[in-house]
Amino acid sequence: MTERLAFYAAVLILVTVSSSPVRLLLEQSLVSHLLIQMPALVLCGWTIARRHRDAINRGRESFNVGGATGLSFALIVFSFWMLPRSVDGSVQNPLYEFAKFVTLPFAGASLALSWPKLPPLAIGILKCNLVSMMLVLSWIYTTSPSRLCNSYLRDEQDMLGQIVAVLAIGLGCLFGGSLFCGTTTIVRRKSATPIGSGGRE
Amino acid sequence: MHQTVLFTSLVLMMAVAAIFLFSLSRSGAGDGSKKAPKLGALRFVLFIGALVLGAAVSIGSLRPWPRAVAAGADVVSVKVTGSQWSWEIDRKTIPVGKPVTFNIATTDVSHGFAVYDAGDQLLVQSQAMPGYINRVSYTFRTAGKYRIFCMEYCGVAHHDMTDEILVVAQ
Amino acid sequence: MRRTLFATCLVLAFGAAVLWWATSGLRAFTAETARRIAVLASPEPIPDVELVDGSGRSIRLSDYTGQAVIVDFIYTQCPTICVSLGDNFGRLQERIKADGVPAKLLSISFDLAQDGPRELSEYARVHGADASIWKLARPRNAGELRLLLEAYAVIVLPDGIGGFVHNAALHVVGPDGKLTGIYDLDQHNAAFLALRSFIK
Amino acid sequence: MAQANAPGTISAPSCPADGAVKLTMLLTVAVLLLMMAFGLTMRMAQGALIQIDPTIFYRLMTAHGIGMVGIAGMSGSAIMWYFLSRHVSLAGWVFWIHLGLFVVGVVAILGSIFIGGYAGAWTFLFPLPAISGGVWDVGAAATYLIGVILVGVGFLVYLVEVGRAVIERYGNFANALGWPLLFSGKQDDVPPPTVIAAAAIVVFNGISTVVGAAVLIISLINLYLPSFTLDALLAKNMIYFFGHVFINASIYMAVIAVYEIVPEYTQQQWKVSRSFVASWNAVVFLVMAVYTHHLFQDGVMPAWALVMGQIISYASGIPLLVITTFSLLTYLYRSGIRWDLASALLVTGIFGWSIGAVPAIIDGMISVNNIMHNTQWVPGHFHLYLLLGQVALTLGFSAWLTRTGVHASLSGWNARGFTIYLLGGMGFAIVFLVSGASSIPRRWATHLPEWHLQDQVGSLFALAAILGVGIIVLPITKRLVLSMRG
Repeated sequence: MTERLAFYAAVLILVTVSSSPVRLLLEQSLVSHLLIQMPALVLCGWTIARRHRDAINRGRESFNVGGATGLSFALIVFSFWMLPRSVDGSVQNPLYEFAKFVTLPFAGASLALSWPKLPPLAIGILKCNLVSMMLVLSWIYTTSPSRLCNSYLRDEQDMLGQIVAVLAIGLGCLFGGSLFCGTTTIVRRKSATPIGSGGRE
Repeated sequence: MHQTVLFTSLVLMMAVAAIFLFSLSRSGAGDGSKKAPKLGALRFVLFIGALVLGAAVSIGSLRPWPRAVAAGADVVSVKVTGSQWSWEIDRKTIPVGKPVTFNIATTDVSHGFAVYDAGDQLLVQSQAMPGYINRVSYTFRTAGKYRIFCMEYCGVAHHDMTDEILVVAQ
Repeated sequence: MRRTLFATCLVLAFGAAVLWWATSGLRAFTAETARRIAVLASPEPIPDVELVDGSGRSIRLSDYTGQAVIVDFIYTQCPTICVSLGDNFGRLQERIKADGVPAKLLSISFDLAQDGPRELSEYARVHGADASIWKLARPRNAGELRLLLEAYAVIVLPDGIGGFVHNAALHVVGPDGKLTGIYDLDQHNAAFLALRSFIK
Repeated sequence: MAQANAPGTISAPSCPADGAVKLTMLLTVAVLLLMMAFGLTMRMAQGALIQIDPTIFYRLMTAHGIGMVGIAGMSGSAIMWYFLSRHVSLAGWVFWIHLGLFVVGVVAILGSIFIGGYAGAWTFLFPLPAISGGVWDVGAAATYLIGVILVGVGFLVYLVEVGRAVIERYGNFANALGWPLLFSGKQDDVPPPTVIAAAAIVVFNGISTVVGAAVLIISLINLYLPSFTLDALLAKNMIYFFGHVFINASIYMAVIAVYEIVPEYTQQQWKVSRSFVASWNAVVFLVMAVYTHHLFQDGVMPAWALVMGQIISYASGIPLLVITTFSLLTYLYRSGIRWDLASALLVTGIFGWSIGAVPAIIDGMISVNNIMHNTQWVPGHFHLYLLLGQVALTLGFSAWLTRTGVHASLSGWNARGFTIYLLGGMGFAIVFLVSGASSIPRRWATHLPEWHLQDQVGSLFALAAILGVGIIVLPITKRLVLSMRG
């Protein structure tokens, strides 16, 4: 039920942020462009795909074992839109803008299909890497000697950097904190000998 | 001060070593009562003792504040700037008995400014950090030549980054 | 498993290609750098828009044919970056004089509302512009201004407190009237060397 | 928890990536001896016993620093992996990746130093890698940073796998850190010491790796885009936070060998008491907050941070001395322990760590730091708990790992090697402390003539330490190679 509700909400939000006035409003500031519009597009893609996960996955599982393909796609898309040049492009070039509204929801969708399949090790590494990278990004935004995006004001870039730093620390605390209140089923084993021992090489 | 620090450390290290030796000398299987006596109480006493001792020494060592910077009309102010690999000191003759505040800067990487007396004992030091000015104060009690050494590794001529100041009687 | 490996490699290879393209081969992460690399590689013609200088005379880029020009964009009320541009132009003017290079300087104001002939003359006076080398001018109307800004890829944003934010740079226009190089405002040495390169 | 194997057997449960652990110990022995040789070379150069160019000296110094820190971390991680696999289910291939990234990183680092000429010290203190005074170029510094990043990524993978396995078994880190016992006295399913230690290490070393990765990447970007500068004070905080936690973690990981092996000798389980749990939980916080004692000489640091550094320096000695050392000694008391190479080295490890804490805590006082900072006092204290602590624990683990059916008793060459190593190591470190009290700066390629005598005595002890380690590791290496072939 909630998933259905979320699905419709996501469709609604996707339509809303794509509509001209809202789109332009969010793109007026670098902060809302990068921290509201772009994440919203990803989240909508995620939510929409999640509802039809099984239908989409059916017959295609073998192409996305462990979520590797979907994750790679999403990471490439995110890297592309992290480039200041792409951000500038999306404001000035309708083709870029169109690409953004297509690729980001697709990246979100591909993440939604892949995330549950990712091995916990990969998820842990991704989370650590995310926090680290956000700290670096925050530094880049705040210390860049010039504006990274010609389309935006320097103040906004500084503000973006500061918000990203706060988000990085917040996410770090969240990820760290979640380790302490996990509810994973406890696997009790009698033997202390490890399962899946690599044995002697 | 230097010798006291060394002496105290060595004595405490020997104390720790003595405890080890005592315990190890009794590591052989004893008579029937194999296990050590209940030591929970002793551990607790040690813990509390360590806390109390630590608090006392810590408070004592921090009063007066060991990084206090002298200020006032009679303070001699010296500007020191480190660069790979030399010092620039704007005032190299300093009166004896007056508090001196060194304002330490650097033009490139981190350096460490340290003043050594004629007996090659380190008297006072402070880091030089890019973009900052670190301040440290010292009052020279005897006239003579004092050497300036670099204490923070700053590249391949780090050990050559030396200079001299002269403390003179007024 | 094999299918996934294949698909992942395909995605990564395609992605790497896209990112390579999107950064001009890992050289340009910002639109500004990309623009500079593109201009250096293939100089772009600049529309011959008519400008008006402080004393009402008309100036065209075509007036400079045969001579290299460095163009910058300013507004005279600018408290920060245009002052710095002015200083760097001043330095360039001295070097052009001293060196005898056949080159000129041109500052174009994009603040049509506030920068009239009087303001332009005042800016020239403050920065010591020698009219035989360094001229100041403004486009006649907003349409022509837009044309000019687009050609130089200068983006001007109102900063909300009466001024503007704009990408400040030294634009080198060759004797053939083509934009051949864009340099940071403090790279006046590189810009000057670019001017000299046209002599031989 | 399983009853550990009785002494005298060789049927230790093999761990996942058993081969990688053994390979790591072999690598450790090789790197250790090489880096000790570098150390001896530096001491001899300082004592004017040999002449080397300062440029070479500082390259050796950089290699010695990063090599020792790296191999301490790597060997510690192998020890923790080996024993943790007794309690949780670890995926063997992860350790192979960890080891592989380490080796690639080390190759990059060695290349940057000995081919590229990088000599910016292992601490890569911003902005020294970028500003070399024309001695090494940007490429060398970048290769160095990339090498360290690769090693760091290996550690991240390793730590995440450990964290994953611990959560899989204990549900969450609160359980794995023994909070139910600590806060409500619950006695059921109390994690063994190894799990508690591993969980604590994952928390603090994980955080430090994330911060370290950020500052490394920032330094790397700064090399190529110098106009992107980093605040030097922030950089220093980040680097010392990362470095301090990392090197501490290497000791804490190795201590697990004591928790797991000593009970085999004393026939008494290492008990997880409330105070044990409390001290490890305290360590999580203390080890991260203590790094400011590296910044006492930076007057621009806020005073509260410096006071915190002094207090926590002292406080972090308490869990060590009152819990680990005290417990070990009570376990040994009247235990009838059989002394062999492994047990002797493991006890030495705790001994070196404990006595090393003394000069560390004393230098952690601001008033002392004012005259001891960056003198040879600093290498003095950390050689006590690295050379006589971490290294002893690692060698002890290796000796135990390769023990033969009959325990190698502490006699003959074993005893000689052990004694020479112990005396050499002690003497070496104490000479450093004496030199520190004589205000001799650390990290100086050439020394004043009046310092030469101390350097020469130090060189002699260094030679002894190398000799001792050499004698100890010779049979261990042979057996490691044999057991890997078999």
